[in-house]
Amino acid sequence: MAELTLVEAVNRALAHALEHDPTVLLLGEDIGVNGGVFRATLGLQQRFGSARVLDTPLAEAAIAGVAVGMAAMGLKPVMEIQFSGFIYPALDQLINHASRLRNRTRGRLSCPMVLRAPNGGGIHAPEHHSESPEAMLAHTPGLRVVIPSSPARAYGLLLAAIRDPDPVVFLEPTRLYRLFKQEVIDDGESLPLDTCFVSREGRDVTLIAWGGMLHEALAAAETLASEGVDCEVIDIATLKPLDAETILRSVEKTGRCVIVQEAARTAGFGAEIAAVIVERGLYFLQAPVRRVTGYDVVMPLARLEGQYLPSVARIADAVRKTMEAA
Amino acid sequence: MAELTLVEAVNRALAHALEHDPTVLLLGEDIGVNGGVFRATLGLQQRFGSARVLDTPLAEAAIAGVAVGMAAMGLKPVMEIQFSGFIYPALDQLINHASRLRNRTRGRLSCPMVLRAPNGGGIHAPEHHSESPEAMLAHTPGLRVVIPSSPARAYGLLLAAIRDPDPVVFLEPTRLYRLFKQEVIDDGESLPLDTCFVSREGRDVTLIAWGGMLHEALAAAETLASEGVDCEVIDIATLKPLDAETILRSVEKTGRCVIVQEAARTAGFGAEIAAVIVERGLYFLQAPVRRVTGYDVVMPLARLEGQYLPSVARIADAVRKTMEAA
Amino acid sequence: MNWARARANQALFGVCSKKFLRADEKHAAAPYVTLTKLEAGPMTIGVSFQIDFLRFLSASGELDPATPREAIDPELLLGLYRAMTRTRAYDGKAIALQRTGKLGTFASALGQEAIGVGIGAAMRSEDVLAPSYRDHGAQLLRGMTMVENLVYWGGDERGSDYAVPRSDFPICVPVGTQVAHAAGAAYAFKLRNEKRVAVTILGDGGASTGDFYSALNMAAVWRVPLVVVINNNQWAISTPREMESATATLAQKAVAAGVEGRQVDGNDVIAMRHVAHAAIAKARDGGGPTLIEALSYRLGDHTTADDASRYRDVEVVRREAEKEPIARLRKYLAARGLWSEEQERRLAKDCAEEVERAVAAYLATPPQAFSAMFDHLFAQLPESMRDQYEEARRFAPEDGGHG
Amino acid sequence: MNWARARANQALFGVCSKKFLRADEKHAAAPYVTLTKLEAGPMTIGVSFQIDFLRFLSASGELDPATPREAIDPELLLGLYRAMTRTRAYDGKAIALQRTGKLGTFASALGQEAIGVGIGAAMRSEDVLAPSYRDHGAQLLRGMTMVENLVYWGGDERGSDYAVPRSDFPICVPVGTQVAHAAGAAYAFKLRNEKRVAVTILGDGGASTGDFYSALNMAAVWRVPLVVVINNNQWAISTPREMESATATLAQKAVAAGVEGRQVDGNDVIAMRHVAHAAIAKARDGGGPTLIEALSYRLGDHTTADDASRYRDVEVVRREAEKEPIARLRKYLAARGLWSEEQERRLAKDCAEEVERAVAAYLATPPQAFSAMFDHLFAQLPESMRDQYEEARRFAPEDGGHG
Ligand SMILES: Cc1ncc(C[n+]2csc(CCOP(=O)(O)OP(=O)(O)O)c2C)c(N)n1
Ligand SMILES: Cc1ncc(C[n+]2csc(CCOP(=O)(O)OP(=O)(O)O)c2C)c(N)n1
Ligand SMILES: [Mg+2]
Ligand SMILES: [Mg+2]
Repeated sequence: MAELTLVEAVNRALAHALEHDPTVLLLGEDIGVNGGVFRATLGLQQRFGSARVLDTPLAEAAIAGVAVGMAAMGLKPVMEIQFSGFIYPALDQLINHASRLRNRTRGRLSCPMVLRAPNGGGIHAPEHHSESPEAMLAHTPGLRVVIPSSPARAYGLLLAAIRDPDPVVFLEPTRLYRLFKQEVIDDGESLPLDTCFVSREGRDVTLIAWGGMLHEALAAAETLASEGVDCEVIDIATLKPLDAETILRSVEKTGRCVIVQEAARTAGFGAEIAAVIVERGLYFLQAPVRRVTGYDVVMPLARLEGQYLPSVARIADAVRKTMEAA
Repeated sequence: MAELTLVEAVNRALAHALEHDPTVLLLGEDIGVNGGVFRATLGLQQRFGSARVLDTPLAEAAIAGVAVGMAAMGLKPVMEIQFSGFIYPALDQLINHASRLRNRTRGRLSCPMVLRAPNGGGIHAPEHHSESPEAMLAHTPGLRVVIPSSPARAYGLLLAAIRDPDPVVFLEPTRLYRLFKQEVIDDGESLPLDTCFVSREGRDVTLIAWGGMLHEALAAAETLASEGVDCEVIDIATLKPLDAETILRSVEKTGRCVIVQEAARTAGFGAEIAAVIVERGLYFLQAPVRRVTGYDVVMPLARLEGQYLPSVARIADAVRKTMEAA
Repeated sequence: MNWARARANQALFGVCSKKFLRADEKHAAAPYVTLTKLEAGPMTIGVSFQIDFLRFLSASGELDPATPREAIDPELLLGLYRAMTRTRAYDGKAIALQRTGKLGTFASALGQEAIGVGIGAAMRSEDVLAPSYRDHGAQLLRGMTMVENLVYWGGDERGSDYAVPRSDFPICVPVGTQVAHAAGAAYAFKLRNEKRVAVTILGDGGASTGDFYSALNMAAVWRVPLVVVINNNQWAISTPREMESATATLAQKAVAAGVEGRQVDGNDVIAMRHVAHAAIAKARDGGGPTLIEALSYRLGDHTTADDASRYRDVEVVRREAEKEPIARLRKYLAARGLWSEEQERRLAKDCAEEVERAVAAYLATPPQAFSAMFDHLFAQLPESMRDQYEEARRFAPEDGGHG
Repeated sequence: MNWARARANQALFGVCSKKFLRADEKHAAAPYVTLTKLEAGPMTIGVSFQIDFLRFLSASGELDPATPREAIDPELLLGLYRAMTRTRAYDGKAIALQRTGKLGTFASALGQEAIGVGIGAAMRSEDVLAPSYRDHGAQLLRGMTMVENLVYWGGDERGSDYAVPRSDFPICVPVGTQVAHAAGAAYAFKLRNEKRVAVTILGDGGASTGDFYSALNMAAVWRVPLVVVINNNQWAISTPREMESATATLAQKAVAAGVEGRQVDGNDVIAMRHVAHAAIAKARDGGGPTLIEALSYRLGDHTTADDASRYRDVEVVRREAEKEPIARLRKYLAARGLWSEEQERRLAKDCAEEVERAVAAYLATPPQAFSAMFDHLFAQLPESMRDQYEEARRFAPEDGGHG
């Protein structure tokens, strides 16, 4: 048992997978000697060799494409995209191939790969380093999309992602990489890939978030508790396939819901959650479902980043409005 | 005045733009002598020359990238992506550059380009030719996303898209290219890029669709009319920026809403519409908002395509359920 | 600095990957990259390259006397001839089926049979092919059946569930993306120490894509057993070869990745098989990737959805048709006394019968049920998709799902 | 077939674009592509290529006697020297600011000053630069101010609103994507018959991207006035040059696009400017694109977020530092009597003062208001975004928006 940061937990999960499954290999830019720019792969090339922890040339489209080829031939490639803004060149291979190979061949070939990438802002990174493209990926049939919110969840969900026989996108909230430590048991136990986690129980309102925003939601819940508002906080964790039951159960109890999402508002994943609620939980609702999101603007450079990101103040405000309704 | 198909209307709009604005140019694969695989650019190279109607090598990422460079230097490139499944390699340039250039440079440079592409299925096309990626594009800040549903709207909206000083994605429903003809006045009049159109007025339920699905929705409305259900049908037309007012006004009147979307369900654009309704129109609702969508599966090859696509039967069924509710 | 660097660069993977990647690097100083230091002076030649061109059999069926013996073994040549004829018979029928509404869009390989057949004949069954949509010549030789190919173009996913080349990739429609798949497969073979080679085919248009280049570049750095063949049929739909690339050859694109690039007459199946075989043998032997440009001509339309008369001169096509691969080999075989009119008649009949049997089987293939779109989406369908599955079932047509 | 084809292919745009694109094609038979027919026999050489390497000034400051006179004009050289020194002074200060928490991540150009300065000096003001994040050497020479660059790295979009090179592209972070922008700009110049040239700079890592290749390939087909410079500083973060590409040079990637490729000592500002100038003049004159590989070495960390000691030997870095461009030119200037210790002291002082003034102005720059994220999103903010704007206003900090 050890106190680990999220990035250390990722490192442990990768090491566990490499050690126990000879078909697992890692590939990406600077993941070898350098251990990745965030050090998620620190020490793994030394330990498992440069054939299984593979530095690649700078070409995300090719990284994704060779991962598809490797996976089709029975390997389990775990590819790293260095920063979230560089996922885009990999999308074609992900959408047109990785997500479809099993279906196209009626199961003759399959694509058990994992795409790992940092996700989101909050660390004053340069341009194109703070994107949150999860909704695009969740919209793609054939992909699973997972975003952990803590070291323990990162460990268990990443192991599950690697073991999953189909392609999984695993987005690691950059701002959580070193934000806090948590006990993580490095025993190879995975967490389920089809479950939302109730991070805090409450009666009055359901707060829904994932990744970095979970902590803003929890902080807002603390603030609101002191005002007598009892928030239930749900960590989506696996966006696709979505565990709607846990969400609906909570909304049935509270009758109110606020969704927090770092990505730009329009057609973000929060919209999907709201749509599921109005489809299947309309009669539970005592108030409109609000979304607290990034604005529909280009993610600002560092100086204005703080005003773009959903804050505790914005979340608390939305919850208060939700409590006032009806 | 002439009776035109949708693809002919696109052709007229392009010709009008080329004729009246010397900065407009077209580029794409096979758009010259061949007039484009769907003939949207038929005759335009002969008329405006190969410098302004430009055949490109086969490289969507580069086409989008050079369009950004052209636009930054004061041209208005209208690029064609041959089939919707090949938009993905262009996404990086679209998301990381086209949509941001004005913002990044505080308006010093801008990117008045249009990306035209066929959209959606229904014509028994080969693999990767029937995609509906509009939600991904609508999620991208800085882009406008437009999908016409008729020859006249294609003409007016495309002219507006070309005249818009910022990047616009213009997705043309493949199945409508030659489905029917309509009077189109080739007078250079554009249509507004921020308005939904009420295609049919009704009292009982609001049916929302765009592009190819509008016609399924209208057909369902006919069927339902004979059962005594009076549908209002809204053509979204411009997905981003979304004209929520028209939608909310209709839902206020009808109290019920069914959204039809060809793309896979999860995190599709229908979710955004549902989310807007539950945020701002909850109290109008007398029934859950249903979505009739493509399933969350890989778009099947031609033989099963018909079972994937939302059909009149599926839409009518959803409307009936919506009418039964509460 | 320059030549020193150039030579240093040949010690690939020197930095991090010594153990894994240097064992089999015996081809390190490949002859196609010649480093020459010229005399003193500010301007020196850093490196020079050559692209060779190979043809054994001329368009009129004359064999170059320098042709290696093993390339013209009678049994080999008869096999190549039969395979090309079979491909063409199938191809013609598929077009006819499309014209009568019994098949979807189809991409003919007319005139380019030597490329697919040459490659297919050079591969071993354990090798892996990542084809484009125009490579049934190679695929049929590898064991994909005509029925499977028809089922695919007929709009049914089962057509990519090949019973025989179980590890081959399915037809790839997004142009150029298959090169990376082959590179990844080749990496898997190298990692597992399997003596297998990945072969991929793309078009002259495909050679303009970034995907082609970046994947080949990566494969070259990793020195994986990969052979990339460009079917240069001179057209990418309506875009002529010279509007795809300003280069004198497409083979020279190999120079950008630092691998061997060869140009071959793709209408000469003897040379085609020979070059493919040499490249595959080199790859198997640890010599890394090769890029082959096979020069041919697309005698038909791009696909059945295309009308090439809109953009090219029929006269040129007629002239190019005179160089087509089958008649060329037949002339040579006949001259060598290896082929008679009687044999030709019999082969034509055999092929026609095989094709007819395949068509009958294709047309008799029962449709997939609605559930087919869910069954292979994931190893196991997530519980959350149950309602969608049920909705699809509810709206499936009575006949079990044929849409 | 091969040489005939090769020659035919040089008639670019022959098919569809005759009028527009052939007027200025006087460089059509560029000397760097030599077509040689070798003797008869099945294997013939289709094409051969050479990549030359240029250096005038050795690492120890000795000038090659064959150096052209105009390349060593005293005023030119003093200008280059001052520009390099100014760049380095700025660079060092930016790193210091980052270390003390006053600047965000910064990408130093230490040791590579000759590349940016050589390019910047070779361009005209009406030309357009599409830089990467490491090209302030060129940008400062083109009129971007130090304050602007600091404001950018300080996390403020106004830093890309250059007052002077109004048409230059902003710094490009997604590696390799800027090549297409420059190609598109070059197309615009050609279309409008403007005598302007687009120049872009990328790294050795960038040369592995598909974007680099596909854009260069397209530009070559269109023969637009484009110059692409690879700053080969031997590292892409921690990835050494030889793990990016198996090629002997990066210049040879030009062969894949059919354009001229040249290798130059990027630490020799005389050669660097000369080669850049020649390529730009050729482009301006209708000769189409050139690819230049400038050999240098990244003496600093990748960025201030990097620690290069993790992955490379300081001893190698020390040796490479001996070849750096500024000391080299100083030695030569001093030997020629063009530069004194007194001049050096004065220059150092001037640069330090300029940098200090810039830093003061940067630190005094008031923050943007919350509205900055909406103001330039579109020419006009859509009405539908009004609530988001109001929400942002409501939560903006009291001080007007500095987050
Ligand atoms: C990435 C991508 N863009 C566009 C297309 C549409 N398309 C199909 S085939 C083709 C031309 C391909 O030409 P080439 O590579 O020469 O192969 P050929 O068809 O001649 O065998 C195009 C543009 C596609 N399939 N994939
Ligand atoms: C497409 C893309 N992938 C990854 C990155 C992250 N990244 C920033 S710089 C860099 C290395 C670039 O190396 P090189 O092209 O040699 O340029 P240099 O930094 O050495 O000037 C990487 C991987 C990026 N910016 N863009
Ligand atoms: Mg072709
Ligand atoms: Mg570098």
